Amino acid sequence: MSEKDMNDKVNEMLQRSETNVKKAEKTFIHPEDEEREVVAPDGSIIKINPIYDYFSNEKPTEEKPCSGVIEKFLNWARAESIWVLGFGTGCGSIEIPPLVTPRFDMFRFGVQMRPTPRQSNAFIISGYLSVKTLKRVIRTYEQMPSPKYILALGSCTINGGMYYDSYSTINRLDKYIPVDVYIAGCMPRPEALLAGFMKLKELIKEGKGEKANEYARNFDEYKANQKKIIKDWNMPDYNW
Amino acid sequence: MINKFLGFEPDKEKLPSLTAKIGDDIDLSSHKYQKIWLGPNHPGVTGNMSVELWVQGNTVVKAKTHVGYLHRGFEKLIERRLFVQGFPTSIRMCVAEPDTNEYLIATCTEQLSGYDKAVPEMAKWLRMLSLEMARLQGLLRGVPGQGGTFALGLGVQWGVYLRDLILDRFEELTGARVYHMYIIPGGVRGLLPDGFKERMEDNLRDIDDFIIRIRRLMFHNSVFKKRAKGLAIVTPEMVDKYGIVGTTARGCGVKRDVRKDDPYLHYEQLDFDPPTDTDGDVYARTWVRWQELIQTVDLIRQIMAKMPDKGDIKTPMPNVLHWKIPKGETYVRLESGRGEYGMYYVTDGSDKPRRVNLRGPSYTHAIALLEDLLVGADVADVHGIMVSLQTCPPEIER
Amino acid sequence: MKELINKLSKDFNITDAVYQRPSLTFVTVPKGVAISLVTDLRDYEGYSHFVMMSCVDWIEEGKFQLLYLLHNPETKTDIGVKTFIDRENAEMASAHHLWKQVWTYQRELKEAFGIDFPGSPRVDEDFVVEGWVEMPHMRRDFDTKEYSENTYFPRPGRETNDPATYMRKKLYPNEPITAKKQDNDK
Amino acid sequence: MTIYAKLGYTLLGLFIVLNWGFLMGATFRKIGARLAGRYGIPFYQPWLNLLKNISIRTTITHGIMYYIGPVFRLTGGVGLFLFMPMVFTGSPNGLWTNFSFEGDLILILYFQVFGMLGMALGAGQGGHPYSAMGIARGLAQHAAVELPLTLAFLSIAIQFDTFSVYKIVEAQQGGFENWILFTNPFAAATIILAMLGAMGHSPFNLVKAPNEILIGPATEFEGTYLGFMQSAGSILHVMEAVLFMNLVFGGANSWIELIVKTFLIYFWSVFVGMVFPRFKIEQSVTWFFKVPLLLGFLAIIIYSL
Amino acid sequence: MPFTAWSKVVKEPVTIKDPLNREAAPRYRGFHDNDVDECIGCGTCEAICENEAIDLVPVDGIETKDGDSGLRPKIDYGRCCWCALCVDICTTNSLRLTNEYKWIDTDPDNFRFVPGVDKKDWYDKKDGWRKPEPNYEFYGLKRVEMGELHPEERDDSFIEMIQGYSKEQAEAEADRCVECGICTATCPAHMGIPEYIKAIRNDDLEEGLRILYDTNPLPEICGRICTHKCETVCTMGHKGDPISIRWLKRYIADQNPSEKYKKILETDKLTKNGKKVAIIGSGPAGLSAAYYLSLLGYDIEIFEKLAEAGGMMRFGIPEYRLPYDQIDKDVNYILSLGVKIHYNTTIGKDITLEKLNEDFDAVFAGTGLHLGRSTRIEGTEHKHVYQSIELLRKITEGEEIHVPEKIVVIGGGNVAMDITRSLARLQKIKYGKVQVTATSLETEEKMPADREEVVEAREEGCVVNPGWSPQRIEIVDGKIKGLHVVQCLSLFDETGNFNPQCNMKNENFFEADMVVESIGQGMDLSYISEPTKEHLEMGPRGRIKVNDYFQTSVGWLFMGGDTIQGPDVIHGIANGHKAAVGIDNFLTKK
Repeated sequence: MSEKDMNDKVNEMLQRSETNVKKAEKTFIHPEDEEREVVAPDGSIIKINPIYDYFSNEKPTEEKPCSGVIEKFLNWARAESIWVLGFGTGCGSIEIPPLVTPRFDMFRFGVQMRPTPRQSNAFIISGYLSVKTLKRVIRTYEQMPSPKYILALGSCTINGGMYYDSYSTINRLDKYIPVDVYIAGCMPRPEALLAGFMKLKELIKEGKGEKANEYARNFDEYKANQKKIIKDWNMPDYNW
Repeated sequence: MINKFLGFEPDKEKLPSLTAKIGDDIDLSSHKYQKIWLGPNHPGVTGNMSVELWVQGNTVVKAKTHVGYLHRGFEKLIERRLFVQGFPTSIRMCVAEPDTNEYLIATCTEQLSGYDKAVPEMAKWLRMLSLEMARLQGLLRGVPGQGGTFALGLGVQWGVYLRDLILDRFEELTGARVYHMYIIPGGVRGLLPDGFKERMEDNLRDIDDFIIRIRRLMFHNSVFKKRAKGLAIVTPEMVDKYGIVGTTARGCGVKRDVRKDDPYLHYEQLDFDPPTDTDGDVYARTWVRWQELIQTVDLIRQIMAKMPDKGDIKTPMPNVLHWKIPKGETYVRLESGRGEYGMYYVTDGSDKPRRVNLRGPSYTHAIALLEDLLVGADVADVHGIMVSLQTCPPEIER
Repeated sequence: MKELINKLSKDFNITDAVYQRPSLTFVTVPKGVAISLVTDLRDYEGYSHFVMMSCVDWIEEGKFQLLYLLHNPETKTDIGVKTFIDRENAEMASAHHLWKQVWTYQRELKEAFGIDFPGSPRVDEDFVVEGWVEMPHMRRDFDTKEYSENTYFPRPGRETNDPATYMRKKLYPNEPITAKKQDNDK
Repeated sequence: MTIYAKLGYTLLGLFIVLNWGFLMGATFRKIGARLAGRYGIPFYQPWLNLLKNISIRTTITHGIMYYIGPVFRLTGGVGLFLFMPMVFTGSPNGLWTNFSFEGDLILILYFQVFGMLGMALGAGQGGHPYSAMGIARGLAQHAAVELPLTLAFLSIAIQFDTFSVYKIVEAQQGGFENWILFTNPFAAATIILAMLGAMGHSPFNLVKAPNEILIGPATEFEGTYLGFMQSAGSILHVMEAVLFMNLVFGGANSWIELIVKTFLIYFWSVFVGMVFPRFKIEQSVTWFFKVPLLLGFLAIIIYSL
Repeated sequence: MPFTAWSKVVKEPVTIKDPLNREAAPRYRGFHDNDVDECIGCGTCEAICENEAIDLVPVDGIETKDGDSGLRPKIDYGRCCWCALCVDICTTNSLRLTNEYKWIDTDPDNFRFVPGVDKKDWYDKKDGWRKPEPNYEFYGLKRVEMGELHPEERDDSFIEMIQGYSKEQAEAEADRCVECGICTATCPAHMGIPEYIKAIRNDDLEEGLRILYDTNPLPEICGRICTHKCETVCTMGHKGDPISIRWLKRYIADQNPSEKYKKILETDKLTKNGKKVAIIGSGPAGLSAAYYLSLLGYDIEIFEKLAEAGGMMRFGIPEYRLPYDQIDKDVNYILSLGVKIHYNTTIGKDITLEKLNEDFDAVFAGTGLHLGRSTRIEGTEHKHVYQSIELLRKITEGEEIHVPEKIVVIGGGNVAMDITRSLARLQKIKYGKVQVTATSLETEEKMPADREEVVEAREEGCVVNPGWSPQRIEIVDGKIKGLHVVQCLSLFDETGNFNPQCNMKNENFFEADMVVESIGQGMDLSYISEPTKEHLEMGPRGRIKVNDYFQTSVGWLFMGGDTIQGPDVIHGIANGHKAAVGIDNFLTKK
């Protein structure tokens, strides 16, 4: 890629980043995250904007499902092999250990835990999300490969729950990321969580588990909501 | 010896010492160090928190604990809630052992309003039962969990299953699995259901069996010993310096147990002696906790034998909707599975508290102590050290 | 306990002592004396276990109340050293040199109440909140509910009725009623 | 037999090995689950996982080596398979001897490292520090395992005067008393101990180490690549077991025998792995440098005398 | 050896086979259910919910009526934390939690429902959390006992028997209130009951007095003899005793000294608007109208037939229930606002209604029911057959009355009890013993008199023997011998008309020297002169038709009180207040 092309691309990317994001950056930006010019190993000067990358302002691509029977078959496989990200975002995660241990044993239903977002399809938002965690959750969600599913536990994700008046926790999860299945309870019992997985399987088999594409379609709206409350977009390296 | 020969044993003298000033900057651009993050999305952190590590090879040279991922502002929220509304909020301050929070907030309100003498006898025994059951379920997760940190997942599987049985008993007694919301100002919310003691005794027998099995699995295990012995040593001199409490202090021979030091409820009527060990390393702490597991089972048996069959569960109190407590302040503590757990409570004469401040053991263990203990440790041991200090992030940030 | 307080009050300007429980006493001292009293208690009276540090916002009086709670493992007693500092430009001498965990408390208080502790390590770092631009969140004048409603989109579509008002609307819309109630209805 | 028929049988064998790998993996997870007191995954779960992984739509890239990593790993597994005689039929050109040839033991030793090296490249380009840490541990441990293992191999080679796996198997025919397990107990002991490291179960599963370094080298891999890696892993597990079967336990005379023997050999590492925690890397390496290395030297010394 | 763990491998798994249909514990706090018929929509659940999860919403098919707001709790499962405080505090025990716990949905807006109304499949579950028993309450169920004189202390004098609450007692009683406000609708005057109870709790009695005077200018009187319809609907009454709202009102009035009233109520200076209103009768309706009109700046003149103000309150209620100095306290305060009162002035005799119309801008008639009704049975013409109302007035006026040794009182209302107990006191003074029998048509349960009145009458030695229909008074030699009665079976026929059915075979005879009839009062409208009467539209049962503001068809004439709504102080007060608003509207529009 020539220098000119590179510069054009960078400029194009910068134009796409929105103005209010920049405003937020002004107050909370680490020196190493500042937009700046660096000398590439080949001697050319390129502009970099780390915040832009962390921020994932890049609109995700909408990935079309395959057609007909093939998609149905793949959906069946997806439904029977759900890999859940092991990220306990809130207190509901205390009910995950019973699920992976003898009492409830969700492995027999094809549900397993994975430690990294790259390999997970399902994300259990286990209750309230503080803004600090939300930032990580969004990044994690964007790291997860499509198709991906979100299970939201408890009152907190629906309308704020106990923490409806807290300055630190969000009230409605669906404003920030699309949610497939809500499970009522504070916190939901493991049995309810299993029932939620069953519902998720049903949805996937019916071809309704396409919330990742919805996120891509309404990306601007979701991002605008996220930016409203997350002021500090500095993201430490390798932190999900 | 062979380690030294092969160069695997880090030369501690070259690393920042424990006494180094906090905040010593490490020059990452020197390419001698790497910065890695453990968490918040990491199976190796307890709960939703993260540790920022500066490593040299496999060795941690600096660590910073980052909390706040679970911050909900409980103390602020309770300031907005009536005295009776405090307990559902407070119980969520630590999910690992929730009953302790209920007890603290109930006792604080009772002490300041003068109802602490009026709590019925039956309610006191039931409170003790629920507190000990909470300790038991915490230990059933925690003791094998220490093995789990070193990838011995089997004990965790057994332990969590048995914990689930205790949660079933909790469900029968209190109406909920995890957030029991059982201890309220003035008493408790229900008598023992029929046949509770028999079912509990069945579970305790299972747990007795488990205790023996876990001893064989963990404490007779050469690899576990190799991993845990000599790891993250807490010396008795450090106890007061860092504010170390509970099993962590008992693991190095300093006997600190609120149940003995400042007896509350009817603990002076029970026959027990908090276990101690002298080494102060991860193994000693786990060993103390394992002994405490035996002791807790025994305590539950003692409580069930000594408690009355029936009685009042709640003292009559003013209408909760407009209950006001005169101006005052108090500090109430109890011994949780993790150590001294206390609450500072200030009232100003209105129907809501002025200030609630929780003092969780993790507050000191997981920040000041952990950051210092991690220096010089192996990356692989970070999780083990965190669990051995019984880190519970929600009680740090609340 | 009483003897100890009497003894201490000879040397320190103890303005108030409250005996909450036989084993728990709160003493109030002026701002300048607090750290030296805490040091004295730690070094000479055996109050070697630092339990906690806390702050109460007495907004009506324009004061922050700082509390250092110490425990004596030998006598099993607690003593809380209280001191009042001004709410405006609140600042207190740091005690991080006394115990290892104190700086954590001071860091939290700096974030939650805006009290500065000059010299305390990492006191300016974020503790629990990230990207916070409002006033310190634990201050009494910060209205968390209002903030939450304005920031976090509560789910719309809820409405409630006060039984008394609703019954009036239904049963006796035109009757004269208490002025106070009328105010509430508005 | 024409080369095409040979190729056909080899591919069929690979298919069997892959499926047996999946089934064996699932079975051992079920056994592990049973030990914990639960039912565990269904037997068909690995196939579903593979399908699921293939059905993932997103593809990310960290550069060309990132793609090649899983391919290398698969190549390592397949390479191991290609030069490994599977079922002893009495003829070096038998149906299931694949492309075994004189000196294939050396090639097999190389292929064992090959997958690991490929992963190192892929994980390295993945850019995740935990990937890098995982693969660094993996290589260090592998080196520690290879040393006693190579000594044991050498001892066996000296014993039978050949580097051909087929010949080693042939030499063990005619009853279990001819197995190297009994004819060369020191080499066998070395292999049995070193095998624990090669199989990658606890206490030597430092490469993946879920609660230390996420999932190690595979941290950044997803979708089809992950499917590749897991398939390759299954093949590798079976092939390692087949290798040790051929070298120590007398090879197999039929597929049934192969399946039973690989199952039992694999079970050994599970038997240890389920009840032991994980070593740290320096502990692991020192462990291999103590007993297995000593035994390996003994085996060499005894047979070279 | 860790390998011993492998012995587990042969054991059967402990996994729950079908976790999806697992029943929770009997005490589990699952999803809500509400018995909508029991529920009264008091909103206490909403008040206790720390998460603001509960809304009160109107529900189809449930009418708003006395004692039921017609609202039902709607729960937001985006807020609920399943603490079950709403269940524990529920005043009717209608709310409960079932042990169902599974609710999966894809739409977050669905998690709101009205338990018991919206169809959910867990209502048939019988298990779940209910309020723990016993002795587990979030408020006092028992009323704070009111101190009263013992029967032997009180039965020979007319000193007040109810002693009133002390500060502690009043605060304890006020503390029981849950501030639902359902009583406000039932109170005819719609007093701010929760608000003044709150003032008692806050120990702000001046605020309490202000709230009282917003809707009721006779708190001392009402605090003693109000029929407290509010207490019949009090939410606390569903599980325990209703709040003694009446005594609390009295407590506020008692604790505020009369000389401070003007300052507290800020009525030191009232600006006059120059208009004049005449008020006939100084009963509750008249006084109430006078008070509120004078607050609005009108010049008020009251015309009272008798020598003292208070009407029925003074002359119809015995002193032991309502001491005269307390009446004076309320009345004097009203008079102190500049209200003129003309005693011993009878309209129609001393001054005509037309004259009032000429002199004043409007007239409010709050005349009471001063005529006794008679049973018209045989023998009622006898001179020792009295009307209770007449006797009570005479007792108040201090006139000597005939008190023989044996007396029968016919009637089961409060007035009958008043006269019974007054006569008993007189008997006690005169003879040292009591021999009064009260009988009524209604059976014991249906007696219109307040329960405590009957109980206290019996404590004082009276015989209350209800369920008898009087037949005739036996008179021998011009002297009353007694009253013949038969058993009364029912009072009303199916259509609801008054039509007593008797069992003639079951007879009884009450010996007596004197019979007092106390079966109701009639109104005396003789003061309305012909020219006005012609224009007056009449309603059913011979009552005068008035509009919402108690304005008669004549326009300038407003009527209220007992003549319009039956005998009740609080109704009179409410009428007076409303009429005052009506008069103000009428005059400002003119």
